[in-house]
Amino acid sequence: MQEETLSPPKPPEKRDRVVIRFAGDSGDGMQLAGTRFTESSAAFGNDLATFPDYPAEIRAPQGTLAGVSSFQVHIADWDILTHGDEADVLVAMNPAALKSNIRDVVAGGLILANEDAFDQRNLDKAGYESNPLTDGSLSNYHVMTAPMEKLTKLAVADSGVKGRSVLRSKNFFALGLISWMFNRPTEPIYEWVQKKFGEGTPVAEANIEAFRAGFNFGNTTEEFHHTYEILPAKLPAGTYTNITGNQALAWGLVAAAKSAGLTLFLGSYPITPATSILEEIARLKHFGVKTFQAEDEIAGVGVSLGAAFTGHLAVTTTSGPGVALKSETMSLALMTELPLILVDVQRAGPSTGLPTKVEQSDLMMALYGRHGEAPLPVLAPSSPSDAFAIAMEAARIALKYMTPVILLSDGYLANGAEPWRLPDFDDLPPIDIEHATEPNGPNGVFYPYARDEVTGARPWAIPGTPGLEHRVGGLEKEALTGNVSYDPDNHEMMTAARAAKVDGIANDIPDLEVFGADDADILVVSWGSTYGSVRAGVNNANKAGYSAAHVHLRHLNPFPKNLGDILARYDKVLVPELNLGQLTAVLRAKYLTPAVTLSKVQGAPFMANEVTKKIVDLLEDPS
Amino acid sequence: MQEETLSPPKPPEKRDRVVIRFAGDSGDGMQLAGTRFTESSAAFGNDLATFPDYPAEIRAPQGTLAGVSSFQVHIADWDILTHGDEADVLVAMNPAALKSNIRDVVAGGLILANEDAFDQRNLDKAGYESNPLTDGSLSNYHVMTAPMEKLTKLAVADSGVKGRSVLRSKNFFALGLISWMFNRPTEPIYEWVQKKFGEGTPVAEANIEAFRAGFNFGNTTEEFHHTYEILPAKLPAGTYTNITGNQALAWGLVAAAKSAGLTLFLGSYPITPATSILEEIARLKHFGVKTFQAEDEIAGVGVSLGAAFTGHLAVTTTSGPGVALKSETMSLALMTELPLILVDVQRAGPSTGLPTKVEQSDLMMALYGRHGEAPLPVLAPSSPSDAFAIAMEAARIALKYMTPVILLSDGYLANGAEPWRLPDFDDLPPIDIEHATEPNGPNGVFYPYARDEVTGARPWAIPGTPGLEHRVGGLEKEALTGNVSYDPDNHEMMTAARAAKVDGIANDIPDLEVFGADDADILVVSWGSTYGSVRAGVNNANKAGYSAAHVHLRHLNPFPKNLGDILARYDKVLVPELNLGQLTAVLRAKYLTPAVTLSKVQGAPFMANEVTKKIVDLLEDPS
Amino acid sequence: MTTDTRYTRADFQSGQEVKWCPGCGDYTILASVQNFLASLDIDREKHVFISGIGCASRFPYYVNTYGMHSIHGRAPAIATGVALADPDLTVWVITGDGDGLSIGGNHLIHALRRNVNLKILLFNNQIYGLTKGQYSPTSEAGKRTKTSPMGSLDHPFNPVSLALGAEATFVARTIDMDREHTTEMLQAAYEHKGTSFIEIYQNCNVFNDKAFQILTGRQEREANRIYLEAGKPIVFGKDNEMGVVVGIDGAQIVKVEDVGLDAIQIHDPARPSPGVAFALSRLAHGPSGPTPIGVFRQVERATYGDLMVSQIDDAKARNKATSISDLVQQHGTWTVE
Amino acid sequence: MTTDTRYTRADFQSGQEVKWCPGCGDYTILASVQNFLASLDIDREKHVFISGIGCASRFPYYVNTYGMHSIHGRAPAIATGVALADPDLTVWVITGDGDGLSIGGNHLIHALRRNVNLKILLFNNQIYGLTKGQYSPTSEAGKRTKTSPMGSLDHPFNPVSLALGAEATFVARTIDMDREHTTEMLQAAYEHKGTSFIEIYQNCNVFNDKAFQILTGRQEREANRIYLEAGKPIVFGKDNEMGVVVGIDGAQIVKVEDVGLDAIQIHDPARPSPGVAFALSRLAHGPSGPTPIGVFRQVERATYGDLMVSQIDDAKARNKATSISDLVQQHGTWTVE
Ligand SMILES: Cc1ncc(C[n+]2csc(CCOP(=O)(O)OP(=O)(O)O)c2C)c(N)n1
Ligand SMILES: Cc1ncc(C[n+]2csc(CCOP(=O)(O)OP(=O)(O)O)c2C)c(N)n1
Ligand code: SF4
Ligand code: SF4
Ligand SMILES: [Mg+2]
Ligand SMILES: [Mg+2]
Repeated sequence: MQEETLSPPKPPEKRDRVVIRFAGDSGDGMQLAGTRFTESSAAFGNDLATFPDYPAEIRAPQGTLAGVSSFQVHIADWDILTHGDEADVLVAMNPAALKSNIRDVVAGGLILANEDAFDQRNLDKAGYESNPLTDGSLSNYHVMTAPMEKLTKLAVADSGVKGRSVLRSKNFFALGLISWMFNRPTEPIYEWVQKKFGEGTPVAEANIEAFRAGFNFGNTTEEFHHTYEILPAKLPAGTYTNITGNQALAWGLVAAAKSAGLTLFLGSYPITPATSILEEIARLKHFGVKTFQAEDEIAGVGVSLGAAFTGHLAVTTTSGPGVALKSETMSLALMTELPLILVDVQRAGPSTGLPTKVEQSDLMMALYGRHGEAPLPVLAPSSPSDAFAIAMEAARIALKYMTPVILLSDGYLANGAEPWRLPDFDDLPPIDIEHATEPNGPNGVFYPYARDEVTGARPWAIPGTPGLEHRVGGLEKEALTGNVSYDPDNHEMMTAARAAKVDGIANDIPDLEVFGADDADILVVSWGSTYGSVRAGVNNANKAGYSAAHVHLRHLNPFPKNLGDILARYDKVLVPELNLGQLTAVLRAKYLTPAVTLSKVQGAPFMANEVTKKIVDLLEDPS
Repeated sequence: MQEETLSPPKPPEKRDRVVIRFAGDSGDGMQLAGTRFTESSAAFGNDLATFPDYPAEIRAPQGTLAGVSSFQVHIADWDILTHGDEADVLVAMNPAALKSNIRDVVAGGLILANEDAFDQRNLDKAGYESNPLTDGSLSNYHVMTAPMEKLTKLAVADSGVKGRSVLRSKNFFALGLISWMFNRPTEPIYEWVQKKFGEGTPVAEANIEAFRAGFNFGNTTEEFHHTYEILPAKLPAGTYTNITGNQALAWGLVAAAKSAGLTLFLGSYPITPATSILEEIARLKHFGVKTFQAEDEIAGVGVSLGAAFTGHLAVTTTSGPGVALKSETMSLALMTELPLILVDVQRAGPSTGLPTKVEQSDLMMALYGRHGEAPLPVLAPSSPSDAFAIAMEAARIALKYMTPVILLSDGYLANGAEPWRLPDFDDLPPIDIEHATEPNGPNGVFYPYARDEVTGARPWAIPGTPGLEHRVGGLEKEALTGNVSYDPDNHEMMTAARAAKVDGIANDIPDLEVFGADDADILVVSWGSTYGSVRAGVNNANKAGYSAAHVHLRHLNPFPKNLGDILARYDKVLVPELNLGQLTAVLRAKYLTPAVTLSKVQGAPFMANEVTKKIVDLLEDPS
Repeated sequence: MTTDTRYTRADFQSGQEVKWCPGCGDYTILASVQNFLASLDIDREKHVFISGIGCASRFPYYVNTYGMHSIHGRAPAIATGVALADPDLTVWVITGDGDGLSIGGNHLIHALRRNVNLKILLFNNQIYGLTKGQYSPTSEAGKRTKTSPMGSLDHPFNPVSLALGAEATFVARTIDMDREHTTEMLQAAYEHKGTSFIEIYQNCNVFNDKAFQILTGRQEREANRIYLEAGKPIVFGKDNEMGVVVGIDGAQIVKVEDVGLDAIQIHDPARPSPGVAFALSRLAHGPSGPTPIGVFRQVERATYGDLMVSQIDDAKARNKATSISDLVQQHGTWTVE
Repeated sequence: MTTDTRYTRADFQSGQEVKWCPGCGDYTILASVQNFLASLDIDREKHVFISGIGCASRFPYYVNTYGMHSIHGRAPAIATGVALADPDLTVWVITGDGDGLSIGGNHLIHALRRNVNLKILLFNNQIYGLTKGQYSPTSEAGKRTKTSPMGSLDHPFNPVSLALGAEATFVARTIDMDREHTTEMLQAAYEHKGTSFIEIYQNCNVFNDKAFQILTGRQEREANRIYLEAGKPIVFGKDNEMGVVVGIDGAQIVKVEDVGLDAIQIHDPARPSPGVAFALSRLAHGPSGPTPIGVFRQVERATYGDLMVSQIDDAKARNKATSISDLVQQHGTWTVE
């Protein structure tokens, strides 16, 4: 373990940012290599953002385009917003990885290829007619190669790992090489490997040796004379951790339950890309949380509704197809006015669609995908770490207003990571809840549908409370008593009351802050995970001399109170969305604003320059 | 059977229209009495419209307000539009029926009460402190009473019906009395009774005797000296039948299958108010139709999708909660681009809501209640008989464009009846469909996702066809081949193609015709079953000297091509809806029209005068 | 059971008007349940009734405890959430043959295998009552209803067999009209730890009247009710002249005198193997002849709720780091000055 | 079976690349099925494969027939529609333990009771493969997965017991690796009229490797595979030294020499009562010891499709008035001049 002696021969070139993409076969461990690189960059103090991208198959056939898995990480010494539009460095473990990723590499970028994999069989599988490493077709790039498999085999020879398993460590070779190139600290890697695979086990040894071999290969090989330095970012002072959206969301839910003094109950059914929230919370049993893997999504939300009725902070997590299935039960939760959080980690639809790819196309379903007049609050986090705060906000609203809440995350945010400056966990805003314990009507009568004058919430009397026995259900409820009522006026009144309760939340959420000038030529409105790219796109436009403002929505229903005024200030309104224009339609309907959509439906996040380009187009358009 | 001798003593008073409401306990047979009265009025040649209204319980406790069931029928000698805002005559079989219906009786209207039921017990149950028949509280009305129970008992004494069953016939007593009063033909009643209960059976005899007793009571009793005549309506020449929306819909589906030369397949799960479509089609097995009562709504749409894949005209019928459950499968139907009709007979929501009451609040769910970008054509009939035509239109669109279609009926239309001038059934528009039988690609390859240039439809190659073996599914499909494709550009292209296919249907539906002037001061836009009330409301406004135009939508997605132009012509746009403004939002989003909503969410249809009033308010409003 | 109890039936009657058809078997069951609850020495507020949709499912509105009239078929799932949220509650599920076996079949079988602490009462009237008379998954094949005018094509479930195949630990059957027996079954279900499943034959006098005539008719019932009583030979008939023998090919009805009383099966619901219970369930596929009534099976298996509690206790004992800061620390942090 | 057939396996291979993990048991099953299809004298276009979602459910993409890769759990319902729409098709359902028993459990049991003409192949790998390794309704209790880090609390289903409780007419079990036996089961399922249900033990070498080791391991398999063969005594082991006896309390494993060969149960899947089949299903609750493989039950009952066809034929014979005008006439009309 003397890797600190392996210092590079020349002083490293300073860069303020770099985007690296690891790409290989699904079985090549690219997600792992990317995540490790990210973690050591985080530990080093860079700002960063990541974008894991992998196929829907567990392991698609080796060597094929369909089987390529990639992980992009953007590291910088400043506060960045996106995972990077284009990669500066592409690690290509085989021809398919090269082929399917080359279009995202910046001109002049570095391609680091595993030359051992560029044999005829793999070239055929990827559909290359000749070897791109040698046929001159990559002349726009800076290509470097390493015999990663051969060197990995040699490196791990003494580890005790045998046979075909030997090659499993080649991702660590690549990681070692890249770590050398970017002057990453190696200690976190070693520590992690020992912890993960067991100190001194053959697998741990093999991985460490492969890593070391990659690192040394860079150090000693002529070709790799050049290293780079990306200094720690000048981030605001504080303690940071590197976090994905699903993790932050899970922790936010746990934190919300703590703040409210309630037990967290998660009823869920596995579905990509939401499953890891359930997995994360399932390992936190020592927090007293209860998780229940149900037989399907309907049962998942059903058990949660039962737990909500019984006084827990109830949550159900899923993705689009699961939201569809939960619709009927959400409608019951709405009618019974019980707090319940539905997390939708959106993926590309319709139907099974592209299950591992991102899209923002469930907004309309979240807003309107229930029968009858069934309004619910809808929230969306704007970045991985914001998922923590938004989870707490969802809980706050659900509990304070006695209403189900829909939280719209997405696959990009769920799997993407960024450094998160930790809030003071001892000082999180408390969530005040009170279970009813006393009758609230005359003569000791309990009115389960009496409403709080301010919030419109009904009391939460939980089973086991003496004297407050009552029945709830899906038939229309009489005001106050909650008895079944077929009275026409009562139905109209209750329909209005449910709508008013949700609308009233607008008084309880912060006004929007506009980034940019009040008299800018265009307002860009975004929501959800596109925040970073859109802000970066707006920045670019402003740097290029245009005048654009930006506002980002975390509350989708109700909207913050000042949104209408903001929209009215601008002649042009652009709404970039990873769908065909869903938020746009809602804004137009509500505010009669002539907003237009920048739509992208490619199962991939926006690039900042796509946003910039659209801004420029609109501003150059004489119309 | 010499009832023709029972002619009224005085010449009847002529009226052009009358609205009669039969109201009693759920067990009192009011739906039957109303239906029979309707049928004999239809046979007599009146125009008519009906509104059955009944509680969600099978039989709520006798004598209570919750247990009241009513049936309103509007008969006229002219072409009427609605079931009538207010009743001219209320038949009240007990105090609860009086109490819950009195508010809908026109001032000065006739109340015909079954005095035997106004005993202390029933008055208590209905919450009357004193007997309204005698305490003067009904002085605004013309009250007549009859001891219906006593007289029924006497009348049926020899029928063979015994014990408590005797009183079952009292609805026929009431029917007889009303039939006398309005000079209805009696023969159809007798015929129906004999057919229904068996010629000469005790029950048949009892009902006929009770009817006769009622008729005679009117004839002979001093109090009932007055009769009315409503002449046959001057309806367009033709053959008519009296039909409810569910029946017309069922027949329309059968007719569509015939026109297309396909087998009709209906997979469904019972739910009010949709069940009777399944029941109607189930009895048409001699047409070769297949009906399948599934284990739930998901299976209902699932079997239908299987049948669609296999070349049938596939339909699934349900109401709001069932639509929610079918959402995920509809999304699969959309992705596989198979023709499938989902009929939603809307009822008041959310959740179980008011399951027997009408509402138009599933429009948003029909348009947007699916994950991902999942546009579908949506249609709505405008009256009971229009359900026949709209069912055929749904089939035409589904089959021509290879797409699922949502047909939004509602509980009012489903159970309400009107005379239907029969089209020439031998001359219904043919629906041309062609199952693929030959490869459509080069070298004998079959492309299941090749698109028709005009319609955008893909070919329909059904299992069993040699040489066209192919697989469909919920993952994104590659254009042409239909293979699974994770290609970003393909996904964007296919998303656009699916949307364009639905949008393109606008070129294949008739332009809207506006009723009223191009320069009217206000345009009223309606959809679905509110057609009659809204048109009547507009008529009233115009008669009162205002200038209002009306346009009614049967196609909700896509909208007819000229809708935008029409909207642009008017400064004020009013959208009456039995919801909180769902169509309004869609119109505003799409056309940026400043449309406003007239909302009613009382589980009841509009009254014409509600529409009129709102028109007047808006036109008088100086803003 | 009726000891010196604190409650009377009236304590379990909610103010809401009962809205079933006059003569419906649901009234009888309601009375049996209310009386049974009153007989228990357990606080009223500790009972929770969760139902789906159907005539039967209106039940919770009429019982003055906590309750939820939920949506069609989902009661077992919702009730599972209640039971896991608070193990101190006694959670009852009220469902019908349509609600529990048609749309809700999956939740039912999963609750049974998991052995969640629920008492499931399935009111089987072999018809969809609330939607006015369509055949259900327990309707006899060939049944004519409005959706099956030429007769139903569906081979019905045998709810007891289905429950046994789904790993149920407690399975019983009773009849609405037999209030004494209903009460016994309620008591047994109440005492059982885990999911108790009782099929209750219930007469729908409006849409399926006399479906259980053979078991409730004055003339017929004696000859057709086979009471299963633990520890006793399974005999029935006016003079207990008939009996049940169980062989490998199932149970069979015999004349006791033909085989001798010793050959008659002694009922034991606690047999570890569900084989005999299954055999007994096959004696009648719906009430068309002699039909066993009683507890078919009652065995112990850890309940889901207990396992959940002990897993959480274990976790807490092993790991005391339960602040969010702990979580983040374990995840790894760095500091920017 | 391989007679002078018109097809080879290649005829049933679609162009699409097979995308399972290397070493997955699904490959073996795919090969068995393709070879079996090729052995049949039935037109390729007459086969339809309907699947849900899961690794197993990718199957239809790889078979060059008609097919639909549908949504999670719904394949039995969709396949029912196909089978009823065209009785001439041979309709296969491909599902997994999650797809078929978790989310899709209800459709499965209803298809079984209805006896729709479907061949259901349930690939049971006791895990959710596609979503990367969570426990399934057939996972053993205590299984540690990412969603059950301290062990699953769920008592698993026994798919064969469940199917028998759900009125199945054909129930079998086989193992991916035993291609010959798989083929036999496919043949039997193919010949059965009604719903055939085959549980196929399938190794997921990535998330649940060696779950079936006891039945597939070179060392273990001989001692643990109990082949059920109609008409033969149920014996197993290296020298058939072990056998199964069936009593009223279920089946039991014995040494043949202890009881004598005559006492050993002769297998007969066609017994009218499902009792013995049920008893055999209880011999092993998951592959943790000697486990029966083969056809547990195979009895005749009218299929739903045949009943539907004959009802329609009847109706047509009885009522020839099949124009819309006839319908309206019967309903009653009047004329306005
Ligand atoms: C999702 C949904 N589907 C269908 C219905 C209509 N529905 C209400 S109750 C019922 C069946 C009731 O049958 P059962 O469970 O046997 O109860 P019963 O009325 O006979 O007591 C149906 C189909 C509904 N309310 N919700
Ligand atoms: C409605 C819905 N819920 C959840 C999922 C996610 N999902 C896909 S496959 C699967 C389970 C697969 O398990 P199994 O059926 O055993 O198939 P295997 O992958 O093991 O072959 C799940 C939960 C989904 N695609 N759709
Ligand atoms: S319909 Fe049948 S089950 Fe429902 S309340 Fe009436 S009698 Fe009872
Ligand atoms: S995850 Fe398991 S079941 Fe799925 S393809 Fe891989 S090995 Fe097969
Ligand atoms: Mg029932
Ligand atoms: Mg599996």
